[in-house]
Order: sequence, then structure tokens, then C-alpha cells
Amino acid sequence: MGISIGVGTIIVGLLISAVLAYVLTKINKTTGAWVTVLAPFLALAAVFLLRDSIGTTYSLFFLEFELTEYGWFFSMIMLLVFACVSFFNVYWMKKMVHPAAYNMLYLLALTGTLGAFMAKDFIGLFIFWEMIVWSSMFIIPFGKSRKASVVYYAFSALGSLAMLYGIFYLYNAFGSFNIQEVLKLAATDTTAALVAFITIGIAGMVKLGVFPFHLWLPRAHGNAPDTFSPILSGGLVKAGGFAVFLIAVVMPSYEAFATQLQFMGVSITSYIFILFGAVSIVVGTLMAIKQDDFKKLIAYSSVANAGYIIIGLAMTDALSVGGAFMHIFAHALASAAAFLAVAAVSHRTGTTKMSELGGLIHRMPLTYLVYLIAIISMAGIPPMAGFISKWMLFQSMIDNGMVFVATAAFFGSIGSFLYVFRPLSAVFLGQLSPKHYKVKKAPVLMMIPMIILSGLTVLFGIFPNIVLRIVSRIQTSVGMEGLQFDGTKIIGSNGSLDPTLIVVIFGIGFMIALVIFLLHPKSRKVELMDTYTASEFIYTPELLHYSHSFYAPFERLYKNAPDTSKWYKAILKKVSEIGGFVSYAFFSSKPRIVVFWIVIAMVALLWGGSV
Amino acid sequence: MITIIISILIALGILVFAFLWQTTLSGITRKIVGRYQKRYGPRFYQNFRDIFKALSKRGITHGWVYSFGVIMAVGGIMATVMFLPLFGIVPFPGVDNFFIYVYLFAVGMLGMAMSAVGSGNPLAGIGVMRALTQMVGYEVPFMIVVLAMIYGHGTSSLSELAAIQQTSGFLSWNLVKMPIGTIVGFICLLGMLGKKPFETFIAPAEIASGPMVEYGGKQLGMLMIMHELATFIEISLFVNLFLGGATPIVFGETTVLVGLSSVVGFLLKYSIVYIVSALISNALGRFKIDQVIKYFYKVPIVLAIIQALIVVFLGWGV
Amino acid sequence: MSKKERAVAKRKKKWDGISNFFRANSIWMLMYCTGCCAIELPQAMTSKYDMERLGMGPMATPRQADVILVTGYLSVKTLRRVIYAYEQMGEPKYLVAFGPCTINGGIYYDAHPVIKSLDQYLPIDVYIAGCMPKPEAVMNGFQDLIDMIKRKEANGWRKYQENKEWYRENQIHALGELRIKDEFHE
Amino acid sequence: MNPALLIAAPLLAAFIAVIFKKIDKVVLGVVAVGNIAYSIVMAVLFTGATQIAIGGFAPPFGISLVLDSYSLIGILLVNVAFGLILLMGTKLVGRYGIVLAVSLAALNGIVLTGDLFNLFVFIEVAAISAYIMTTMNKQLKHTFNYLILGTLASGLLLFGIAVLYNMFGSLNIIDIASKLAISGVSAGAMVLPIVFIFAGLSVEAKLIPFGGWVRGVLKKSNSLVGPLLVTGYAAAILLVFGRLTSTIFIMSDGLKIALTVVAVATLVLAEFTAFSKKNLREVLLFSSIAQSGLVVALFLNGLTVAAILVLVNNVVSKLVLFALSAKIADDTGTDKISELKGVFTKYRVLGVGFTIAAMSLIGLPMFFGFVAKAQAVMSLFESGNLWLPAVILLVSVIEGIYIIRILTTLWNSGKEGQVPSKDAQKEYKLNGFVKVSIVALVIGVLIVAAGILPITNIKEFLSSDFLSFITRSMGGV
Amino acid sequence: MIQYLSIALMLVGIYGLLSQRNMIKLIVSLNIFEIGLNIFIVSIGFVKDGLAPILTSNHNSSALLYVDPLPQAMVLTAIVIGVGITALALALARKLYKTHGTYELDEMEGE
Repeated sequence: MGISIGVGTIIVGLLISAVLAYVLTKINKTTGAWVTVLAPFLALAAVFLLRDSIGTTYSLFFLEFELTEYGWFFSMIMLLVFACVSFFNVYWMKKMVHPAAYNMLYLLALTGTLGAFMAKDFIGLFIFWEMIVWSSMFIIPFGKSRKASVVYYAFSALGSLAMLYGIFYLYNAFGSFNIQEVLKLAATDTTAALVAFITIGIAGMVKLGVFPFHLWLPRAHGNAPDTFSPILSGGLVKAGGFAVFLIAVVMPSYEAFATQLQFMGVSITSYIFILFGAVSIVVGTLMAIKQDDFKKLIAYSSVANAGYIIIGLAMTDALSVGGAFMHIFAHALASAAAFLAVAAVSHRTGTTKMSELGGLIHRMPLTYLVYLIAIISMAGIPPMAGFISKWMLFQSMIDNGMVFVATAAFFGSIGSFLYVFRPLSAVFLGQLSPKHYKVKKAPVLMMIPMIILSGLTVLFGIFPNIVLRIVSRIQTSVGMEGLQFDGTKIIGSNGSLDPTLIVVIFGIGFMIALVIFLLHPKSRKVELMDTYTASEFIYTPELLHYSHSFYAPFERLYKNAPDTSKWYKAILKKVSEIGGFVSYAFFSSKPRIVVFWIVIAMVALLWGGSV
Repeated sequence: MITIIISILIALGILVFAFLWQTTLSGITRKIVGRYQKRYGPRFYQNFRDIFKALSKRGITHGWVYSFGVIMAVGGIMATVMFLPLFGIVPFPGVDNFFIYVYLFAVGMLGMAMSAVGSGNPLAGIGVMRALTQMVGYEVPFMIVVLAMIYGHGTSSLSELAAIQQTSGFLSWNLVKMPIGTIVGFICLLGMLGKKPFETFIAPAEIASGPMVEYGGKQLGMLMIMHELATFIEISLFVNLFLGGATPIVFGETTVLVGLSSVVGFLLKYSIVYIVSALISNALGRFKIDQVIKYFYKVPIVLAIIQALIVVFLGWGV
Repeated sequence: MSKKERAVAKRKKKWDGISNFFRANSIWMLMYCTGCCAIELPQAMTSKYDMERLGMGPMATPRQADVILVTGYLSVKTLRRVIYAYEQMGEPKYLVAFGPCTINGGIYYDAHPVIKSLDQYLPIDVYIAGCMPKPEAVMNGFQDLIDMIKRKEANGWRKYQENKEWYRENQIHALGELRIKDEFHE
Repeated sequence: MNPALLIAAPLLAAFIAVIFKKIDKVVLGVVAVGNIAYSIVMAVLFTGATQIAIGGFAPPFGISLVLDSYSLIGILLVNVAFGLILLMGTKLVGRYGIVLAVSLAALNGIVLTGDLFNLFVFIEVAAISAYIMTTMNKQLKHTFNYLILGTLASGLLLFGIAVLYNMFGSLNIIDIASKLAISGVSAGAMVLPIVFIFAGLSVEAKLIPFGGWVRGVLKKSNSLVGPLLVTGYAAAILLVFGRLTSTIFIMSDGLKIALTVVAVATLVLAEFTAFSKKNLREVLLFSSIAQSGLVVALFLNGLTVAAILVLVNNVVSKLVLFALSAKIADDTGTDKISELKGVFTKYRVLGVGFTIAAMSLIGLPMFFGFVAKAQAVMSLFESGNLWLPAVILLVSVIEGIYIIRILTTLWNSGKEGQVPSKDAQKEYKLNGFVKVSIVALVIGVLIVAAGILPITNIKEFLSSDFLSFITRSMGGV
Repeated sequence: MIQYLSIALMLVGIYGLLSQRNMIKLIVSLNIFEIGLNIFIVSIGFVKDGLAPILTSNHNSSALLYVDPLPQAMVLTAIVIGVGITALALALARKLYKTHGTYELDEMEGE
């Protein structure tokens, strides 16, 4: 045929497959779900093949696309997540009320993300950006909550409309919608740059779920259908990183704000963004520790991780941006894997409440391993990909001497041990509840994507340079200094890291431990209930399982902390009250009241007009 | 390739030394504490006896994660030790990053926590909860102080940080340059070691030794090895970061003598720190876990931030 | 016995010998303080007699402990718990019984809920005499235990393994039901 | 092409209907279709702005109709909206055929007329037919309220017109405009007539605090009256607004600010009120008040094109939304959002139409609403106004929240905190929904088409001849 | 002078609308307002010493001073409309009286 694959072809293909998925699901649910599996994989292959043609522009009808280094990177992450998660759709078809719509919207969301990452102009970016919003907005209410969708839309709208303001402001100032061109021009004009930074930055912050726009994450992620939560957390949220990257690095902010007051090595504007990131790390961590719902916990952890990403991007030095990119990548893989593990658990047990679960390692060992790897990466422990990114971020934080931000980051990093351990302990370890005795292993098809994601997490934890070289190319393509490598070593500013060596040494340590273990007498296998109870006889596993309000002593310390959602609720309540007042005062059924207002208004107008 | 193998051999040597030294020192400390309490105290090699006894016993297992976690814990801690510089010998030069110790250490801790909770005992769960909560308390101020140090000295390599302190004798120690930081570091060290008053997660009388509640036999033995190694890591971190590492106590021309005396110097400082912490531990009672957190977020963290601000903004202590 | 088997047995014996050296000098106690004899333990542990000298120390759970100290009389209710605790201990394990109550019920010889003769239900390695035994006696008893371990005579746990049925029969005979369900936990 | 036919035909139909009462619906239908067809033909054959004199007096004397691109859009909008509303609510027409025909004539007249007094007459006629129509809702008290306020408003309008006549001796809008240009009347002198005309029109255009009658009248209105008042009437009145602001409203800065404040306050307050409401029709009526405020604000800032786009978007989407809501309310007996969970699961086509209209209303891209909003924001930027775009965008967040709240509730049954399931689905029964669904869907397709096509190259579209010709040929001069 | 009077009449009408709760009185107020307005409009067209704007055999020159006829035509229309509305309003009032048994707006039940 001779059709060369281009971005346009991929987008059209995805749109067609979305329609196809809708039609096929109407005919046969499973077939439709398979379309959602195949389409992202084909797109993944196609985008991967486009690696060589980076820099070319494509046009589709009226939209123009440009394949940039970073667009390619983001698209790959997104497609990877979508491709892996879609296996789960097959199992969820029976549980959905609108399966056909779900499949279609699922692929539309994918199209939206790809389009946004590859758009050449702001209008294209905005169109696809909103496409992500409304496609996912319709999926979320298929889950447990309708309100969640409204909250999600409210925040998304705030972000995207801020972005729209920025886009038109820039268009008015520079007369173009072309992203690269406009941003380069904006860098020369501090006011325009500031407007762009704030407006598009807010869009990014909302998508990432950075404080104070983080409230939609736990609600949307926690209540979305189990198969869609990984997409939200692993995929769509990362689009926010893209937006922040545009204004922080592509613009680039360090040139635009060079005349501003410089504080801790960055401009004051960037520093404020960084502070928001720091706050969201703390808030995300504290809230995640509190949650009882498995999914909400991971959602809040996404808030905390969003903080790292925004800090890294806003610091705009080679190491921090590299770290942010690595973090985007690592967190996408890890949180998708974690959410998939939740989905598998939920599929088998029907609940995501941690206090109702326990001891599932004895029934779902592989799912446990997947979750373990995911949380090790999320907590930033070697040898997983998450460690690399955190290390890089810490390096540049220390380099800039950002004491308070680093305090938050350290707190978040150590705090993440707390919240990632809780599901591990409460869901997988501990006592198995009798009602879950008959729980089976996760189905094979579910295992495939989980193993792929975990495998990649480990692989890029051991050989992060595979990713970091791409990141380095991205950095040079936007005119930054690239990351430095030496073999398997990553050169930091005040030290270097050799993840491969760490793994080797860890392997040696593990082998020694294994040898010690094997040399000594074999242990006797005992029942799970045969455990130290001060010689008391206990027969109910639930009573011997510590999972309810796990960190109670710690939670007590901040139970009176201000609740951000209350602020928003207060605002909306005020809006409602004003509305009620307007409705009561102006829209009366008594003619004399309205006449009174007319008279007042006319007098005011006459007075105002004659001034 | 050869260099890596040599490095690994050196690292293994450090591992063996660390184990032998710390286990002996623990025994000696037990003896000292015994005398302190007007007792005779055990033999100095009592800890070896305990460890090997435990290893030789036939324990129980609660499933694969129970044993796997232990192996992961010991493996992780061993790997951490192998990265440690000792007496100025750096097995893997250039990558002895401070953060590696913090996070590689966490592998071990995670393994142990996993294994402990995997036993299905709620007391283990509570113990792990307390350990993690306490970790949030002590790690953050400690890391802030170290941040200040790395910012000031421009390197995060442990050996280089130690070497910088060896340039002009006692006065270049961070103990002198960052006194507030050292105090914070020492308090955090007590927390790390789980010494009283920060003994919340073991609390034998309250939660039956917390995470260790189900261990017996070889798993317990391995965890004891891990404990000794972890202590070694923590104390050498402290010595290297604040007390100048392997500083010689004899000065002169003879390099061998100076070198040997620096070994002695390191071990001396090490012993003093460990014994002092043990004595403090035996003189104090135990905090409740929320008191621990409150304490760490009231005193050390504020001091740590003050220290960091002094370093970052005033440039003192560089 | 083939040559190979003999070699294995020899090695095992040797290994056991080394192990016993460590075991003898590192005895961790689980104190089952149901009776009055327990009052003598603090003295034995603290500065006057300093049990730690012998490498002994208190432990929190049966899993970690090597020796269980039954300090005094046992009732039907407590025996169940002692058996449960004993069975939870890792091997090798030893049992030290304090006072006459564990032998024949002591001053409770005619009390109906009191278990008279503990060795019917669990193997006892060392008895310590006295009502209550003085700290010196306690220390003496522990020293005996250490010697026995060194001489490989402290084989109570083996005896228990080998005669499990007999012990179990006695236990059930006395207690009716070994593991009971009480009202608190259902 | 004489546009007077658009006014005459419905009037004639009304007379015929008076005489032959049995065929009133047929006549009305024929006239409605005929008007649509005729206005389309006029649009196709449109060559340039003309003034058509009525009764042989050449302008500025006598009554004249103005046919320019602006009024062309107006008549297309009014006639098509009227036709569609009629199509969806045929059953409700009943004995009101005559009134509807008269109102059609009056609406066309409002849009077309170039004479101020004639405008007043048409507004009065339209208002009277509206009063009569609203009696369909059986809310006579509110109708009475509407009547009092409407009459007062037209009195104020007439007063303003009279003052203008006193000043210029003419009633022809174009004539006054040219006289204004020549004589250079001070802005201060224009305050009195402008404020009175503004107040008079605002009552019909539903601006806060003038349009106090709206809630009572529209809250319980059926699928014929409600949509007509929200779309056809609003469109006609707002277009008059636009025509007057761009021709004879010579405003001092103070007056401009004062009027803009009223318009923007309407936008903000009405969106807030809509947010606080729990019933479908109430939400929508306040939303349309807000949109009126936005349109007026844009007109006052001289951004005719943007205002027209916003108006068209509002008319088209509100038509569907209001008609469907009223339909659902008529058939299920309630329009409380919380009691209508999962309505669309059964009536999917209806739901799709509703959803598209709603998403266009909040201005998501790929729908026509985005084009309108983009144009509004961009032209405001171009005119150097930085705060109004921010207000518009912030307010549309609130708008989005309540619209999405409606959509998610209406699409999904099931309690909060539970996955929706088919078993929990409440049964709803709608009568004759097929026709309504088809209309909604067709409009939906048009909205999407109109939303996608312009963004093929939005930059050029927004500055294209197509849009600028609206302003260029406006006013016939 | 007559213009001020007419404006005063309009204000009286508006005062009536503001103060009255009885439907009939409201309608009366509205009529007063309209009458004031009509007088005002007529007064606009008044030209001192002007003739009636009717072409007769005596007055047939366009150079003569006429009273402006247009306001009068306007007022005629306005009066017609006003009557129509008054009739409609009264009909409504009557209908409301039938259902509620009162002309007082405040005494009516329901929203």
C-alpha cells in the first residue's frame, strides 16, 4: 500500500479503533475489549518505529503534529501504560453498565494524550487536552462515585481554562499558536513568560495533582473503575508533567526569569512552584498514611510523587529535569503496576478496603510480588527505577541548598515507606480472613501486564541509562545541558551513582545471606494462626490481623490539621449561598420587589453614566 | 573486571571485619553495662554465642515470605556494609554516596518488616508500624543535617566527607564546625539504633519485642547478624560524618604508624560513640511512639533546620 | 550402619557438640510466672547473682526462648497455656520446674484444679527444690542445666517428641480438651 | 426578496387560524416551515445590506426593515429555533396556535425592523403573546408578574425612544446613527435614553436585576414555552441589543463601565445561582440568564462577532437542553436532578443529544461552544481587556461543574459509593421521545460539525471574512 | 411644564407599582404610568403656535408651522397596546381571583 506510518495515521487509527471498539462491544463484549488491547499495542509499535523520524511534522486534516523528543518519550510511557492496563478491560466488561462506551472512551483518552504530546500548536494541544478530560470524565462515574467525576471535571476545567487563557494571551502577544515558536518568543518577554508560566503551570499542576489542586486525585482515582485507575495515575496524570515541562524547560523559564529575584538558585516564580510541590509532597504523604482505601492511598501517593516531578521540572538544571523525567517514567510504571495489583485483588475479592483484606500472599503470590516491586520503586529504594529518580532529585536539591524543600522531600521519601508498607502489610501479609480462603490466583491475562510493568521497573532500576540517555537527548534537544554518564555510572553534581554495581553488590549480599540460610537447620512449617498470643487461644484470623487504623499514633498527631477539601467546599458553599440570595432577592414573584430593583438599578445607572 | 573483583574482595573483608568488630564491641558493651549496674556481666564474646546458638536451633517458618524477607534483610544490610569505607579504604570509590546508605539500608529494613508481618502476628505489625513511624522521626532531621554538610563540602561521598575533615586536625571535624548538627546527628543515631528513650518498636514488655516476636532459630540468628551490621553502618556513618572518620591519633613521619593509629582512632571513636549511647540507653526510660515523633519534630528537626540555614546562608561550617 | 551413614552421624555429632557449646552458654528464658517461685527470679537476674554471667537472659516470646521456667503450681487453666507455649518453642528446648508444686502439687496437693505432677504432661529437664527456692538454688539449678546441655543429657524435648502420644494422652486426660474456646474471642 | 413576508405570513396565518380554528396547527406548521425555507433562500440569495421601506415611504421616513447579514443570522436563528421547538412540542400547541403565529411574526419583526417605534410595537406584540403563552404553565400568578414587569419595561423603552426622537427627530436607527455621527452629540446627553432603552430591553433579556419574572415563569414551563422564551425571544432581544449598542449607544466611559458591570454581574451571579439550583429547568434558565449577560457584555465592548457566536451557541444548545429537560419533566413529573438518575441509560439517543448540547454549552473543544468561547476570549484580548476573559473562563468552571453534575447523574444510576448496576436502574417512561431524540441528535451532529470545521484553522477562521462580514455589512452603512 | 407633570404621573405610577399588593390597584398603577408616558410623548411633538398637522385647503403649505404628528401617531398605537394589555391583565386577575378568592397577591398561596 505504501502508507507510511505517521502521527496522523496513528491518531486516525486510534479514533477508528475507538469507534470499532464501540461497535464490536455492542455485538460481543469480549471482542470489543480485545480491540482496546490491540490498538494501544499497535500504536506502541508504531510510535516506537517513529523513533528515527523525530523532528518531522505531520498533518492530519487540519491538525498539525510535530514529533519532538519529549513528545515521543511521553507518548511511549503513555502507550506502555495503556497497552498494559488494557488487558484488564477484558475482565471488567461484565461489571460495566456501559461497556461499549467505556471501551470507546478508553481509546479516546489514549488518542487525546497522544495528540496532546505531539501537537504542534497550542490549539491542537488544547483540543486533545480537553479530549482527555471529557473522555476520562465520562469513564469515572462508571465506578463507585458520580461526585468524583464532577470534582475531577471542576479541577480539570480550572486547569484547562487557565491554559486557554494563557494560550490566547500568548497568541495576542505573539500572533502565533505554534508551541515552540511562541514559547521561545515568550522567553524574551518577562510578563508574557510569567502569564504563560502561571496559566499553563496551573494546568499542569491540576493534572499532576499538585497541592492545592490535589483533591480530585483521591476521589477520581479512588472511585474510578478499577481498570481505569492505573490509567489515571500512571498515564493521564503525567500529562501534567508535560505541561509543566513545556513552560519550565522548553520555554525556558530560567532564561525568561533571569531578571527576577533569584532565590536558592532559581527564580522566585519557579521557587513558588517548587514550594507548592514541596507542600504537596507533605500533604500527599500525610493523607496517604491515613487512608483505609487501597486505591485512595495510592492516589494520595501520586499527589506526593507529583510534588517531586514538579520540583524537578521547576528547578531546571540538568540533573533535576533528568530526575523528573525518570520519576515520571518510574512512577508511571510503578503506580500503574500498583493499581493493577489492586485491580487484581479487587477482581478476586471484590473490595479495596484494606481493613477487610489480609494474608492474600498465600493466595495471590505473584500479585504480591508485583505490588512489592511497585512499592519499592515508589518508595525510592534500590534497585528499582524510583531510586534513580529520587537520587537525582536530591542531588540537585542539595546543590541548590533548598533546605525547606529538601525537608519536605526527605519527609515524603521516608513517609512513603509508611504508606507503601501499609497495603503490603494489611492486604497481602498478615492473617488470611476465612472469607478469602477460596480466593484464586490472578488470571494469567492479568499477570502478563503486571509482570511486564514490574520487569521494566526492575530493568530500568538496574540499567537506568537506557532511559536516561533518551532523557539526555531530550535535554539537549531543548537546549539544556544533558545528563552525564560514565559506563553504567550516572554522574551527579556532588557524587555519582552506579545502579548496576549496587545490584551486583546486593546480589552478593543476598547470596551470602542465602548461603547462611541454607546451611542451617530447616525450619518447621507452622500454621499462620500458630503464632505468639501470650498462650491465649484465638481462632478468629481477623482479630489477629493488624490492619485497621494502622498508623493510629502517628495519625493522631495531625488529625486536627486543616483539610483542604473544606476550603473548596467553603468556596462552593459561598457560591451556592450567593446564588440562593440572588434567586431569593432578585427573582421574586412579587412585582413590587422587582420594580424596586429596576428603579434602584436605573438610578444607579443614571448616576454611573453621568459621572 | 579484576579491579571489580578486588573491590568486591575488599568489601567482603570490610563485611567480615564489621561483623566481628561490632559483635565483639556489643559483648564488651554488655559487660560495661553490667558493671555499670553493679553486675559481673557476660563474657565479651557472648553475642557470638547467642548468634550461633540461634542459628543452630530449629525454628519455625510461616511461609515463604517469612524466610525470604529475612534473607532480603540480611542481604540488603550486607550490601550496605560492603559500600562503607573503612579506615579510609573505599571499596568502590566514587559511588559511596550518602543516599545509597540510606536507601540500601531501607531494603534490609523492608525485608525484615515484610518477613515480620508475614508471620501473621499482630504484635509484629505494631512493631513495624512503630519502627516506620520512628523512622519518619529521626531520618528527616538527620538527612537535613547531612544536606547541609553535603552542600557545604560539595560532595556526597562518605569517604570524601571524612577526608575533608582530616585536613587540619580536630578543628576541621564537623563536630566543631557544625556543633548543632552533631547534637542532632547523635540524637538521631539513638533513634536509629533503637536505644532508649527511642526503643519503642522493640518494647519487649509491651509488644513482646515487636517485629522479632515470631522469630526463633536461624531466622533470629540472621536477624541478629543483621542487627550487628546495621549498628555498624549507623555508627560508622556517624563517625565518618561528624567525627572525622579514620583520623590518626599519632602524628609523625612514619606512614605505617600513622595509618595504624588512624585505624585505632576510628575504632576508638566508634567505641566511645557506641558505649556512650548504650550507657544513655540504660539510664533512661522509654518514650511512647507519639512522644517520639513529637520530640523529633520539636527539637531535632528545628535544630537541624537552623544548622542547615546557618550553613546555606551564612556559610559557616564549610 | 553403612560407612557413609556413620560419617554423617559423626559429623552431626560433632556439629551438635559445637552447637551445644553455644547453647549451653546462651540460654534464653521464657518465664512462665504463674506461681510464687517467680519472686526469686528478679534477684537471680540482678546484680547480686547476675544471671547474665551465664549467658542467660529473659526473652519475650516462646519462639525466641530456649528454656521455659515453670515457676510454681499449675492449674488446669494454666497448664493448657504452658503446653501451648512449650510447643511453640523452637528445638532444642528445655523446661525447668520450680518448687514442689510441679512435682506433686506441694501445698496445693489436695486442691482439685491444681495439676499435681507436671512431668506427666511435659518433659522436665531440671527441678529446682525449695518452697520457694532460694536464688542460690535457682542459680545452682541453671548451672546444672548448663552442665546437662554440655553433657547432652538435657534431652527432654527429644523425649517429648518420641513419646508424644503418651504425653498427649495424659494431657487430654487431665484437661479434657487441649485448646479451648472461651467466650472472649468469638 | 422582501423580508416583510416573514412577518406578514405568520400574521396572515394567525388571521386564518382565527377564522378556521380547526386547521390552526396546519397553518402554523406551514408558516413555520415556510419561514425557515424563505429565510434560507434569503440567506442564499443575499447580496448586500438593504433597507426595505414599508408602505412606500423611503427611509428615514416611514417604517423600514433592515436586511443585512446581522438580521439574516437573526431570522435564521429565530425561525429555525421556532420551527424545531414547534416540531418537538407539536402536541402542546393546543389552542395556542394563533398566539404562536403572532409571536413568530413579532420575533421576525424585532430582528428585522430598522425603526425604533416599530421595534417597540413588535416587542409589545411578542410580549403579549408570551404572556398568553405562559398561561400554558398554569402559573397565573407568575404570568401576572411577568405582565406587570413586561409592560413597565416596554413603557421604559418607549420613554427612551421618545427622548431619542426628541433629540434627533427621527426613529430610524440608521438615520439616528448617521445624525449622531454628524452632530456629535455629547455622550452625557445620551445617558438618559440609553439607560431607559437598556432597562427596557434588560427586562426581556433577563439581566439581573431586571429580569425578576424569569424564574417563576420558566421554572415549570413545558417543552414548548420554555425553549421558546429561552431561545427565540432571548435571541431576538439580544440581537436588538447588539444592533442598538453598535449603532446608537454612544456611551461615556462611566456609563459603559456601569452597563458592563450590570452585564458581568449578571453573568457571574446567574452562574452562581444556577450552581445552587437542584432542578434541571431552573439550572438551565439561570444558565441562559448568565449567557445573556455574557452576550450583552460582549456587545457593550463592541465585540459583535463574538457576541453573535456566543448567542448562537447558547440558542442552539439551550434549545436542546431546555426542550429535553422540559420533556423529561413533563413525562416523569419531576425535574429534580437527583430523582432522574440514569434516565439516559434507557434513552441513549436522547442522552447523546443532550450531552453534546451540554458540552457545547460549557465550551469544550470539538463542539461549537469552543469556537464561540475562543472567539469571545480572543477578541477581548485583542481589545486589550485582560480581566473579562479571566472572569468568563472562571465562571465557565462553575458552569462546567453544574453541567457535568447533571450529565453524570443522568447517565448513571446507582448510589454514591457503589458501582452502578443495571439492577438498581429506576424505570422511566417517556412518551413520543423518538421525534425529540432525532431532533436532538441532528442538532448534536450540527454542533459537532460546527465545532470541528472552524478549528480546521481556527486562526484564519477567527479573522475570516465570514465573521467579519457580519460587522462590515451591519447597519447597512 | 406639561412634561414635568407627565413625568410626575409616571413616577406616581411607579410608586403605585412599588407600594401596591392588590392586583387591580397594580393594573391601575400601570395605567397611570402609561398615561404619564403618553402625555410625555405627545408633549414632545408640541410646537408652540403650531397648527394641527392636517392638510386642508387653508393650510396647504409645508412652510407652515405644524405640530409634529408622529408622536401623536405613536401615542395612538401605545394607547391601543395599553388597552390590550390592561384587558389581558384584568382577565388574568379575574382568573386568579377565581382560583384564589382574592385580589391580594400576598394572600395567594403557592409559589
